[in-house]
Amino acid sequence: MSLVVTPGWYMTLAALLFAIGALGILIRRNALVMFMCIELMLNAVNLTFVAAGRALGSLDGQMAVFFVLVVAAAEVVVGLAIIVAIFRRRQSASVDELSEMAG
Amino acid sequence: MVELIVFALMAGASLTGGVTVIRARNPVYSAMGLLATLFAIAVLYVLQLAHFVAAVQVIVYAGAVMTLFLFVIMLIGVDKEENTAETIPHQRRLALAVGLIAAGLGIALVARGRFSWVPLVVTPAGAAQTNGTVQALAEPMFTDWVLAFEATALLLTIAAAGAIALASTRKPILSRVPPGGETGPGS
Amino acid sequence: MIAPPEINWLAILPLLILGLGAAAVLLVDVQWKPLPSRLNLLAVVILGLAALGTGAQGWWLSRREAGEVAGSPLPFGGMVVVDRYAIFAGLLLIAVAALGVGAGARFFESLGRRAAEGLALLLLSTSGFILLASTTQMVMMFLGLEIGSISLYVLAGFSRQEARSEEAAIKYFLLGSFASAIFVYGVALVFAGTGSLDLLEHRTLLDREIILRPAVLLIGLGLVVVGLAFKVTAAPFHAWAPDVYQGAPAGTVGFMAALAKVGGFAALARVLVTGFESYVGTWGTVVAGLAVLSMLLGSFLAVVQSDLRRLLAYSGVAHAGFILTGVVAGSSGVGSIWFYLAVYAIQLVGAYAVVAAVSGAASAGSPLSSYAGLARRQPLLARALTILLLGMAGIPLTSGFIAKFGVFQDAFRAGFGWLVVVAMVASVVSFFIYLRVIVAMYMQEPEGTEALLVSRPLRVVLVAAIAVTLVLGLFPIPLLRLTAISLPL
Amino acid sequence: MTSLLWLVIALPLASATFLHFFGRRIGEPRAGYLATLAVAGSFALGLGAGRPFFSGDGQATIVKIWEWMPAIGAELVITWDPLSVLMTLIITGVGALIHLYAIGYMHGDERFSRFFVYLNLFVASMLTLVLAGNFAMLFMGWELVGLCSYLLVSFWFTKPVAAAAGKKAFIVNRIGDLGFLIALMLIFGAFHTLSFEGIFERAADVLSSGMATAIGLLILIGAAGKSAQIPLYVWLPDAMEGPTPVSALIHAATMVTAGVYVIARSAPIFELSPVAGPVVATVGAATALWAATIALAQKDIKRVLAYSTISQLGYMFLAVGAAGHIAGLFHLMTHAFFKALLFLGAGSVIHAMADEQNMDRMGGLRKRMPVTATTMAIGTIAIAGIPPLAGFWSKDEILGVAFARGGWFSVLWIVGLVTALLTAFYMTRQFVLVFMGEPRWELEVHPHESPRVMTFPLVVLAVLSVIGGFINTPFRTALEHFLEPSFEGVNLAHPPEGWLMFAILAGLSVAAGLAGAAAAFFAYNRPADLWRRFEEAFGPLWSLWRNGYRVDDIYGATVVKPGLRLAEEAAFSFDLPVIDGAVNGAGRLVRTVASRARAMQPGLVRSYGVLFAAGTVAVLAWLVLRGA
Amino acid sequence: MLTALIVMPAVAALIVALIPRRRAELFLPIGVTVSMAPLALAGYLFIEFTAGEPGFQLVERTMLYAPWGFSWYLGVDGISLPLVILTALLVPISLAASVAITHRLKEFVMYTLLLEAGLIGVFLALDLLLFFVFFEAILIPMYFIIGIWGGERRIYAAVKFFLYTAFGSALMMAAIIALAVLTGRETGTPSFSYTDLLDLSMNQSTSRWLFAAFALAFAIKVPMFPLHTWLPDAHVEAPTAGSVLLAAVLLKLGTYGLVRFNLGLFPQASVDFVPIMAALAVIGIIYGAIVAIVQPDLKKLVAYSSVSHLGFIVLGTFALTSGGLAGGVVQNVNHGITTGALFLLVGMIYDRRHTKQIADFGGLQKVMPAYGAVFLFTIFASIGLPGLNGFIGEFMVLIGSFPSLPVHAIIAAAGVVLAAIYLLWAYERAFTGVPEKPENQKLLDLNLREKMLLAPLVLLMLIIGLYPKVLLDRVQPSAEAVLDRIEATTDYVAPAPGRLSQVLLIGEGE
Repeated sequence: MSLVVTPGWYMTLAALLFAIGALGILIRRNALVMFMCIELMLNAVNLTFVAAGRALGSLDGQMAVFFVLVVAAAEVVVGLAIIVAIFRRRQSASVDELSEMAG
Repeated sequence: MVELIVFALMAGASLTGGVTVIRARNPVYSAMGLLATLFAIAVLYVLQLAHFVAAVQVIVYAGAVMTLFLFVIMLIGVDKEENTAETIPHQRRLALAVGLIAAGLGIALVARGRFSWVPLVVTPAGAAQTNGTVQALAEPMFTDWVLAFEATALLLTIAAAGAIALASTRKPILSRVPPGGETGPGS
Repeated sequence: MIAPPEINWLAILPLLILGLGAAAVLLVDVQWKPLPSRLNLLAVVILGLAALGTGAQGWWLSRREAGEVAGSPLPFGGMVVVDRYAIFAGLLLIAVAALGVGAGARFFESLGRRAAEGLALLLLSTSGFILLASTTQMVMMFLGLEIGSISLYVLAGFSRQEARSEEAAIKYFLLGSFASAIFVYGVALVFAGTGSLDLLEHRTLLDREIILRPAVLLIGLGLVVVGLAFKVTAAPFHAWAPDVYQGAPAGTVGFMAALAKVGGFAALARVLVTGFESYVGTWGTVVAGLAVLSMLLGSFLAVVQSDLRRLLAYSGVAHAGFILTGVVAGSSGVGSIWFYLAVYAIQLVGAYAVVAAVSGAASAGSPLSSYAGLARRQPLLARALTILLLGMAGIPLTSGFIAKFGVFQDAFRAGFGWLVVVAMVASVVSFFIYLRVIVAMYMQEPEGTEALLVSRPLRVVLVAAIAVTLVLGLFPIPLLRLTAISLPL
Repeated sequence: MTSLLWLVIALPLASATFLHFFGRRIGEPRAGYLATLAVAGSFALGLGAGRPFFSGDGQATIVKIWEWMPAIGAELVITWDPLSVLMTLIITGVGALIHLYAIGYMHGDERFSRFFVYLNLFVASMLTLVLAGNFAMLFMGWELVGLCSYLLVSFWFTKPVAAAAGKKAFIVNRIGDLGFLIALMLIFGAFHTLSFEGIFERAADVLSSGMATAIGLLILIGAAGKSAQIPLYVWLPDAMEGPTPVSALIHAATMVTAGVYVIARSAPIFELSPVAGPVVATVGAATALWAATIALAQKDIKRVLAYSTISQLGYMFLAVGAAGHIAGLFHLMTHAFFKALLFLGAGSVIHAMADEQNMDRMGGLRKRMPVTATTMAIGTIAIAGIPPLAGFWSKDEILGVAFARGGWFSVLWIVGLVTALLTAFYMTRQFVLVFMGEPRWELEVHPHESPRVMTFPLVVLAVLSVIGGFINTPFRTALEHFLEPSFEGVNLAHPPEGWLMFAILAGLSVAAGLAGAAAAFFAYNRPADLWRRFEEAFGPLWSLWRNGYRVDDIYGATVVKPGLRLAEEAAFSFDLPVIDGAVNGAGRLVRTVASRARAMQPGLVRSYGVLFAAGTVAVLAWLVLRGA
Repeated sequence: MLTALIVMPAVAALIVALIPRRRAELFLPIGVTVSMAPLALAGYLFIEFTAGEPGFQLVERTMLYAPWGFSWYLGVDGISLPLVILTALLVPISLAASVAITHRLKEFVMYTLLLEAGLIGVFLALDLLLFFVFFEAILIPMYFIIGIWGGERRIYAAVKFFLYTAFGSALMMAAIIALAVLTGRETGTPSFSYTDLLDLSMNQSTSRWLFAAFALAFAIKVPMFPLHTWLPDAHVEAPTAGSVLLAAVLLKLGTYGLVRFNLGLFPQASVDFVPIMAALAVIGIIYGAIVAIVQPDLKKLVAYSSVSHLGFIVLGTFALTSGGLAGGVVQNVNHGITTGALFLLVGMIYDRRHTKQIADFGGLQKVMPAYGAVFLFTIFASIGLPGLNGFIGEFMVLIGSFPSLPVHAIIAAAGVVLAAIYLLWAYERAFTGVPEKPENQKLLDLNLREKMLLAPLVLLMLIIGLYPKVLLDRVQPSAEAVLDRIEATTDYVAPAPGRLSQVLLIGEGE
């Protein structure tokens, strides 16, 4: 019995990471941490892409990773800018305090 | 066997990192957890012969993105313990329930043999092509994917323009606020 | 050696014009510091050029179909597609953006030096959604989606005076990113399930083979649908919309909502129709379920709103449901979806333009009470809003009716009669929403008496939106014919 | 002549139309004369067109006016046969006299010409009723006379009583009409037409006896409404609030006899039913006695006559119910003469007494108003059934018919006889109280004889009341011969044959009449305190009679009040809270649900996230469960 | 020509729109004048129309959008003709009756004219989609007419009116779509054309569902018990012109639709639904009348009387006999005329006294004799006095319904009595006696304008009452055609005297 690490293992790991990231968004109220969770999710996506590409014998998976990465980077820039702007006004990064609009 | 061991280690590291991200009370620790995950994933990339991707992962993510994160954490000074006790009623319970249902769904699928990560049959010839060297990736990058590559230019423009627009402290010309009404840092 | 890529300029002409145009706006601002109103004009000119570019694509396409010119409609290795679907989407998005500039003219003017960034973001967002609508490649879609969305996150937080604007931005951003991550994870799973990122290849594959264990593919598809459903504010992924549309600067909300909706639906319909129509039996009911939820939730919740922008946002949720009713019809519903989107998007811009005029362009919040007696204070605005709301309600003789009728008919034909019945009930509930606003404007006494100014750009926007509502309501046939042929490749 | 028959109806109608628009302009007496002339014209036309029938060689004719409602077989057609000739002549003849009288009576009323508009309209409607060639048109006339009655009863609408009385008359009539309407439905369902010929000629083939009974009884309901029979007579006494000529014309001579006419007209149907006829007769006899007892105790001069009318109509019902149609119609005619006379006489008295109607405050008027007194006396004798005046002959024929039928009808005969006694009593009482004894009126009243225009009709009617009976005596049955063609194929009942029987029966009824008259004369022809004591001797019975057995109160408590309560409950306890409540409740439900649903939108990103995640999982679950 | 009938009022509205706002005194006169044009055309239509023909006449048909099967398809038959003319007649009248409106008069005139265009369109449209467009489009002007110029609770009433009727039509729209889809499946080309849909074959449950959807829409419009509560509110709050048009024409959409679409398109289902529809109709007749008795407000009273009267129409329609159907159609017109007149009259007194409460009046006959006379005349027309129009319809309905629905017809006949009670009692309270309230003592009688407005209606009440042939010659063949179709497509057979040919027309003169 030999355990071969199939792409499925990677993808399962990725799924777990994705789930952790998603859970983080639901339970953390610090915008920065939530943001990190999104990065975590995007990384899980990337891992899936690479593993699937490898399993399928396609380089497209790895190509996709670059673009997800760029998007992640752009998001970070904008997201952090928003957080900074909010912090300037409120001295807090907690999203729970942002519920002026509801209903 | 080596792959198995490395995978096991890195999987453990990445999951630990992930859990740290969502468990740590101090955002700095969260960032560190994320960093660990990123590195572990980079190793997993290498394990799957995605060398260039691994390199980019380390450079862009660990290098640039995480730095930015830490910079902002320091800038706005949230590098301290925070209260992670839940304040929204039922939030955790609901989140847990959703997670359990999702997990149950996945387990049910797998248990009934209705699940395969890669349902299509892979030709052995194709498998060899996935050695993600710089050269192997360069060709699609500049032929088929060239438009996507160019499109990232738009994205980065947005990032730049957006960051400036959001974070700049320039004042509007036609302020609707009467003089003296606004007490910002500039006055 | 890597062969130099073949560049098909025509296929990316609109994107190019918009991208370069955005850069141009920024550079002109840095260099000459013109008045913001001039920048508005410049943006409109750029959008006009982009429209011309899209028109050129259409001209090329028609010649190609006539056999006069050769050339692939799928240049850049299939990364973009030049088809009627994309061209219609492009024209519609450009029109929405142009009207958006008009509706937001006062807002951009009030921004001063930041106007350039705002306008650039508007142009870039437009280009992103055009890209989203004119590609069959899912990573490109992701890019388009992000280009479009990230600009909107920024625009949502553009107002300096309003704390709500920032709240809107962070809500939009966090949930939007969450949705994007879900979307792209879906793309990855679809890739895992099919070995391809291209919808056309998916179609060929699924036509050819039966996938024995399609769970991963279906999960991927589901995640993609969820990601796009978020953009089009379909319930239960709508929650952000009321908050964002209430908090974002009034001048931006119209095109913000309309662009995302048009782009999102263009992509959603393309994914489901082009790529996975053979699974329609599987996703049909799911989409129908989302439609029901959206229609009911949207119209019910709109009933109890006291802020016009929230009200419009919830009604937008309901409208997303109505359009989804057309989506379940598969490829036969595409024409109706386009008609609906075209009409609704422009009505939406028009309606928010009125909100901007009444509540102030940079404001966050527009309580219904401030619309009391609007007919007295500014009859033009009241009349315009009334017509637009009636159009949204789908009263006959407005284009909204034709739109609704079209999607309902398609859904019925596809065997979703029950969905149509639910939709009709929901649309009656939604009548109440619009009536409330009309009651306030016409049948109540105004609070203040100060007259409201209607600027020239606003007037243009309103006239255009009214024309779309009434002229197309009376003579819908040309647009019906056009949308009926605006099919994806 | 028959081609001009439509003019019979058209003349009064045209006059009414003309007076409606120009009556005020042409002024007081002229409007009245025009109206009278129009009715007289109709009379002349009727006489002319009816001539062939008098000589016995007339042919029943149907004259079509125009198409009306072909889908239900209803046209506007005139039936011209002896029955309609008779009715036309009574209506226009008596009508013309009453018109003439009204010129004097209504003198000085500010709506003088309007009165004649209504009066003319009434004559036209009544003629429509009796000339109709089918039930639909008959019903039209039937309802239109009801309308005119309403208009004329509440002519003095500023008096709330008058207005209420008019409304009551119309509504009670409508209740009867409901029965009639249902009868028409049954007829249409059975015969596929409403036309008389189509019905009566085939009645024997088409109708089962059960059906005939049903139709007959429903017609009876209608007739009871119009002809003020039990239980629907309550409107007629109140209708006395109208001007007296109205009471004379509508509530004595013509309209109220419509029920009799309809039953006579429908004789072929009644004949097929073993039950309907006797029921009609019983209702008639009961009404006759019932109303007569009430009439005994009335103080109001017109109310006496009103109850008397009801009672006399009861006689007619008794007759037509017993299949003595000709006897019934004969009494209809004579009654038209003497009751019109009595009403007009009463009107003359009221006129003279400055609108005083209470007989307590009359007395001794004989000297002041000799013409009125004389004619009234003739009327009283006629109605009391004293030979040889008209009432005797017709009443006697009815009683004879009842007697001849035997069986249950014998009981009715006895009732009729008792009623005859009571009739003589109350009429004599009235005459004595009004015209004899000492004056009991106030000093400021100066009674005087009425003008010529009023007394002339009195005289004419008095003459008719005297001689009218000779048209159909056991010795000379002219009317019977005349009418018989209208009852072709109908088994008519006749009084017993032979001199002896006639003598015995006549003797009995004359004895009853004389006894009643004598009793009343002796009871009342003495000072007021004495006859008051006489009345008091009857104790509560008298007050019961005076109050008409309190039927109005009973109806009020059992029908009107519960009806109103039902309406109020329906409107305010059911319609508003329940039905409309459900509608508004649906709206509220939407709001409530929506308000609850708002909890989903607490404005917190993370709550939205949970919703988002839950939605995603749901979508995935659904997809996977369906597709994999 | 039919197109012109629809377009003309719209153009008229446009003409009014072009009058400058400061010339407020011109709005009404010009509005009335331009609204005469459709009336003239409608009169011409009446002449052009060939009496005795059952089918659609003056048909205009242009395919607008073939993929949907949507066409501009107009035609008129004996069922729609009287309603078109009624509409064209009542609009000028109700406009001319609106002198009390001073506020935003221009819009008022425009909305009324647009309403007219929609109403005429509804009656002429033979394409179901087109029909629906008009059916729904008229809600808007009516909504504004109630909501802007109405009484105190106008907003509540307007919204209720709009939502209630929109709810009904929503399901009808689903049914219309279903019909088109079904024809598309059957013939390959979808079509909304009435005449095409007649040939559609449906299974039982489909046709029942579709019938129910149409019936619900029309039952709300009629309104039939228990869907009637919007009507009293709408009437009470609406301005005079609104009430007049609402009662006289808008409600007829429901009964018209029942005949045209329910009976026409779903013959079998119509036969199946007779028990329900007839029962509701009869309940409506009695219930509406009973509730009307105690209404304190004149308009509310008339509104409930409408519920009662329209029950007769529905009863006649679902009696499925010639007399009942024709009677129903005739009653459509009659109710329009009489109730229109009643609302005009109530409006006139409201203009003078600013109240509609019966208790506030009393003795009006004395101070306003002409007004009282016309009122009474109209009341009697409404009660169904023979010789006036109301009788023709009611009597034909009752007699015509009896062969097929004897029990219903008998119960319904009681409505005739109740009508007399509630109307005459109201008249008694408001008009008779002595005017005691000082504000009632100085009221002015009808002026010339008001008399002119009422004259045509009064005249029509008489003409139709005495010579209904003008109507029946046109209505009867079309009604019989509807019945023919039901008999041809189902195994329903009209009961013995249920058809004109079976009725014995004895009584020809010699």
